[in-house]
Amino acid sequence: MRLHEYQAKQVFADAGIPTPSSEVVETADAAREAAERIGGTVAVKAQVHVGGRGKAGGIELADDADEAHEAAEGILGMDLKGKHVEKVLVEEAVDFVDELYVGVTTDRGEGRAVAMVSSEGGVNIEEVAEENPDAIARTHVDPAYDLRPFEAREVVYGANVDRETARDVTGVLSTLYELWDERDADDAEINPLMVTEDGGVVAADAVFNIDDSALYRQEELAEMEDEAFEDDFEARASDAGFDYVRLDGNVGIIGNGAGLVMTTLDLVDHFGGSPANFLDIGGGADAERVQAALELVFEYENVDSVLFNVFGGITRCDEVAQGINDALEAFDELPEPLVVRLTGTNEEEGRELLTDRVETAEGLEEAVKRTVELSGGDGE
Amino acid sequence: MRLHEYQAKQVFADAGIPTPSSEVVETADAAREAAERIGGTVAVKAQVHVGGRGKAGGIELADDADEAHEAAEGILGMDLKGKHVEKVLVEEAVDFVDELYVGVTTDRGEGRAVAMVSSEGGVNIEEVAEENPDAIARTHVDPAYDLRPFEAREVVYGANVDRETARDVTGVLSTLYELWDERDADDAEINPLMVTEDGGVVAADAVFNIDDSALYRQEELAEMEDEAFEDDFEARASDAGFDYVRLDGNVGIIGNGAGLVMTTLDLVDHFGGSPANFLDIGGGADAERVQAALELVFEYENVDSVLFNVFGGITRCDEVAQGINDALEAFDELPEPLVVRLTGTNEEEGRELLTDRVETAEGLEEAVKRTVELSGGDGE
Amino acid sequence: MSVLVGDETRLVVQGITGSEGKFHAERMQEYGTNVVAGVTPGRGGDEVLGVPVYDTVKEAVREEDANASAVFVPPAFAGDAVMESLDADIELCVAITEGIPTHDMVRVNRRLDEVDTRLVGPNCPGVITPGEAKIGIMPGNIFDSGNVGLVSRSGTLTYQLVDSLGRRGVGQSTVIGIGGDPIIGTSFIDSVRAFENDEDTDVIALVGEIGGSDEERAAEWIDENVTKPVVGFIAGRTAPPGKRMGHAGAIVSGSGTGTAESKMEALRDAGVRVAETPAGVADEIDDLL
Amino acid sequence: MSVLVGDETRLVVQGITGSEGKFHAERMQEYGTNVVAGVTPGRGGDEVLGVPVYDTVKEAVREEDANASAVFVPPAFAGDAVMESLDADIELCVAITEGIPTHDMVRVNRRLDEVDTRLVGPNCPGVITPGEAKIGIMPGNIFDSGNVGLVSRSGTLTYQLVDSLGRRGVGQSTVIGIGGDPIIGTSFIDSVRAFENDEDTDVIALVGEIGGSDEERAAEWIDENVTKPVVGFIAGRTAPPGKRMGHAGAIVSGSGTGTAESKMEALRDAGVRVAETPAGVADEIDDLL
Repeated sequence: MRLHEYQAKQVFADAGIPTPSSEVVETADAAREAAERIGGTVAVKAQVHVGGRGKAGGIELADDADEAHEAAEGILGMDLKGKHVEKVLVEEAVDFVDELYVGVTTDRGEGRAVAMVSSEGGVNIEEVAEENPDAIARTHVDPAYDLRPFEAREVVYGANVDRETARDVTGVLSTLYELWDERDADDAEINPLMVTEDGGVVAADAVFNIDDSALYRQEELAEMEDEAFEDDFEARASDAGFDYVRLDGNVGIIGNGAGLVMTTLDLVDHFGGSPANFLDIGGGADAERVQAALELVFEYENVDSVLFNVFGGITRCDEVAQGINDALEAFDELPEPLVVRLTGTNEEEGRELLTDRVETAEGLEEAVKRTVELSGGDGE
Repeated sequence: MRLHEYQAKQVFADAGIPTPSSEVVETADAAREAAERIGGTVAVKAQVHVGGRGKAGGIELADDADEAHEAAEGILGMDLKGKHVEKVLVEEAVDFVDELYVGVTTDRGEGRAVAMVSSEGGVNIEEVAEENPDAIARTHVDPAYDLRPFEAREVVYGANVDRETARDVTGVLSTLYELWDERDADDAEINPLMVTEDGGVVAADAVFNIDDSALYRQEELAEMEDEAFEDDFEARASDAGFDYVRLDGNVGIIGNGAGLVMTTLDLVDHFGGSPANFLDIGGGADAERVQAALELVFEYENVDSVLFNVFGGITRCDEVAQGINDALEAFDELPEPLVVRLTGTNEEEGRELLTDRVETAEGLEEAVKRTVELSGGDGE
Repeated sequence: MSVLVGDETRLVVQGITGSEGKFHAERMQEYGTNVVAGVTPGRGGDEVLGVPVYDTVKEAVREEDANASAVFVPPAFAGDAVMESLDADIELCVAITEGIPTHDMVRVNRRLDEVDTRLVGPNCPGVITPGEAKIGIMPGNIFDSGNVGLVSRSGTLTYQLVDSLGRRGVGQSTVIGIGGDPIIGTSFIDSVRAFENDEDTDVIALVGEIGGSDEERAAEWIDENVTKPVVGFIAGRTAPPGKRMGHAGAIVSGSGTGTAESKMEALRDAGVRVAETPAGVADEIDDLL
Repeated sequence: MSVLVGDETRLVVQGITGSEGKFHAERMQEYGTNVVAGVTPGRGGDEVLGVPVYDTVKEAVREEDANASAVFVPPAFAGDAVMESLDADIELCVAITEGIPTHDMVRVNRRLDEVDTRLVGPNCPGVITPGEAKIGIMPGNIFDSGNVGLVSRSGTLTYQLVDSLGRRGVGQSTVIGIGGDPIIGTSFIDSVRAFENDEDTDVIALVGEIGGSDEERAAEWIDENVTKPVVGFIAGRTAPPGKRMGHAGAIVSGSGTGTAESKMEALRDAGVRVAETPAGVADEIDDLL
């Protein structure tokens, strides 16, 4: 789960990291009022999960409340790299003399956290890592000891942070690690951490991604989850317990198992179609789950055809077919054509059970080609 | 720092460990009222730091409020193994079917915590350890991972705790470890942990000793410190930054360095005297500290003579002598004779500086003998 | 010879009294795996499926000489269950559970450095040596004994490939599902090394997916160490960056690391035959045999 | 030859800009110790007592080839300072600081298992090889070069004994103050082993005190391994149970473990000559030489 900037900043501020004063609003009028309360120059920032918001026009500076109103009017409702902007953060503009990057993320390869500081803040840190790796100081954190103060210092002094700022940056890095550790974070990053004229620091942006598997023990963060979803479909899929990702194409895809569904998407693309979604229905395929999956996929207006691709293993294909049949009873008429492909244990019994409300296919490639055809593609 | 039972129980209860309802009181009348509020049979328990309170008459059961009044009257003000009882805990008497020991303590030899459960609760656990070591299950806790749930279970099942009680006991053990870990405890123990008829558990006693060196980061516990002192002398010594222990004899002892002071006590005993205290004045010996130390030692009514025994190392003996001379100016008359023995760097210069308000001695044995003589002993 | 599991396996099933654990313990018994014990805290002394249940893994090791474990414990407790196997000197621990918090796996991963246990998974279908034994949840009936060593991050995609191989009459020496989580025990390299050293394996199939760089590292290792032919497949070529594709580990970072392209290129550079479709994988393997 | 410190010592002083650190760094320089650097975070680039100050120990090791460290850092930060030395591959770390929380030392102690550094202390006067070098706070002037290897949990009691020896014309090969805390790095056994192997040491003096069982363990080890004569002394015979006698580690438990009697008996059983008074220690040693 990825928190919005304003949510992440609240968590960081509660942990003692200095953040600019700010308010999150959903209308231009509210943005004006917020700007008045904050006073001075403010930044108006789109609250959507995309990188490079600034370059894409999602961040504007406003010298007064009227300008803030105008900026919010422009940003609210805009489509930013495919994301609809529903909220903006109105935030005190900070005078700064330097920008740093400070972050703690999970390094999958090492299986532990990596704590990083770079003197080149305010730009894409992964680009810095590629182009000027020496500009980033880092240490992998041994979970047996957590981030020890001397390690935080080694990173901060290793990044050549100024002497008068080093102590504050060390504090911020240690706090980010604690947040990573205690809140089950994947990433806890500040970019840029602004250095002010007096040597102090302020978090001008905030990234806080939480491990979905750990939300059950992160109540406070889990409560922020609904607000963090930017897509109603994804929110509903999450409630239903599906792994779901919405895409731009028109071929709806339901399957069991992440690898098989990903492969199905790839094949749709391979045969000239365009996937409308990823939906992993998970283990089992009873009528209720099948029905919920079909409703979710059909409801997306892009969809022109749907492929239901299941490998029957421990759950036999005839059981899955029964689940599909039962689920189809909930539909008077299928909104778009549905192709079902069952392989694995008892696949023939399964295919025989299926009614002619659906098309069936034996091979995976064959099923994909047919679904692509039905979507208007050529299936080759 | 050792918390009183009632303080420890509060901490344990706050952490979720079941404890009986109770109130701590300082008068028999208050004990009566507390017993009325609690209802039913209550235990009236002396709040002093001695083992075997029960056998020594420091714990009485009372069937009603009048009996509680009577019991409190008997216990309050009594001398329990040399400790004056100023508070009693009036506590709901718990019906139990079994008594366990559950504890987490620091094992110095291993340099880590040891978590223990024994089915033989309610008796001295160190005696159990000697006489029937198999009755105690234990595990050393690797600080890299803290007490993992499976380790807690191994200990609990290893102690043959009943199936229906095991989960609760595992929870209590895990909580005690967390308290040990988070509160800088030396020991966190419950003996007995009573098992009730329905298989639940209740902490009938509570021991919680905190590392003195860590009190600076344990604010909540540090606030309990004043109440935890049972000796006004020890409280004052702690404020002055001395290591001080009050003893029963009549030879006051002040020195620098724990080992040297302990050795001085041993020599006093060796030469037929009886030490009145241990006082390590620590590094440096300026007038202010010397004066505070002398006042503390003289004030104890037992004291008949005092030995001031300092090894001058980095701090030279002449500097120490000057500190002593300056300190003595605060005394019109010394209440009891004072013997000063200075050895080490510049010892002769030091001894020459001292005035005849004090006796001086060159050798350690000679100084001890003389002080013992002055206390009325024979010094042999 | 076989990789990881076989006749010498003496399995303890952690969570054997749960519905999943019991169901799959029975399937494993049917397949021929020697299940010697189960563990469920508080159920010690019971008997399930003809094997004794213990409160702790150490007891199962002490009493039944268990040398392997399968973890069917809910995600909140599964990290600890794995730790328990590690501390009980289990040789092979297969963690089936999906959804173990990453931070729990960070601790497990640290502990793995200190012990001799091999961990497979978590969030994996397990390990099977067709015709001998399986530890996991794979449908045993779809596998055939043969000479292809297959390692995969995915469950049903593996079954799909095994099915495709089966239709061509090609069997497997051992199939290892290493799991779809970001932090796992046995890696591609570990698995490929085992296959390289396994005399029953003639062709190695490596089935990866987007996210992380385990495939890239494996490619480098293969280039330097592997003599047997390797066929590769990567799922997720069409996955958008920043989106988790079902598996917790299947995510291309916002900046574009962990892409299918990067992995396919690395594998090809290492001399691996990379197929574009599951059928293509089976064809390549068929071609090599 | 000498034990632990000598001409090859290249010392970094952690906390060199503090008053204690600076004072004793200068005393060590005067005594002949090769102080090559200091460390104080935020003071990197400064110079103190003619040596460069660095922000981190790793820098001091990299730039000045430091191989030993002395920790003069306030107790709240000293555990971390020791950790820093451990992670910087320092060979010998001497922690002077008194009052490090026990739990910080539990972590340090765990880390010590994983690294090659020898830790002396904390809460100790340090290590001195008279006439060569010292790391610590001992008054150098009271020591004389000789052939007694002395190890002690106490500071001023050590000085008292050294003074007593000096008055009899007896010098020391090396004196090790292992510290008065409950959890320390170098133990009596470690020290006695070093003296047993040190050709400059003819007699070993072991000065213990109440609390813990390090003396008892050392006695057992001496019985089995030591060929040189050992003289022992235990402070705290009159200490009441349950009371901390100055040192955090000097406490007889409520149930009576860690008593002076137990330690004296164990040492005597191991053939150690146990004296009742400091003068008695000096007499025994004098007698042996």
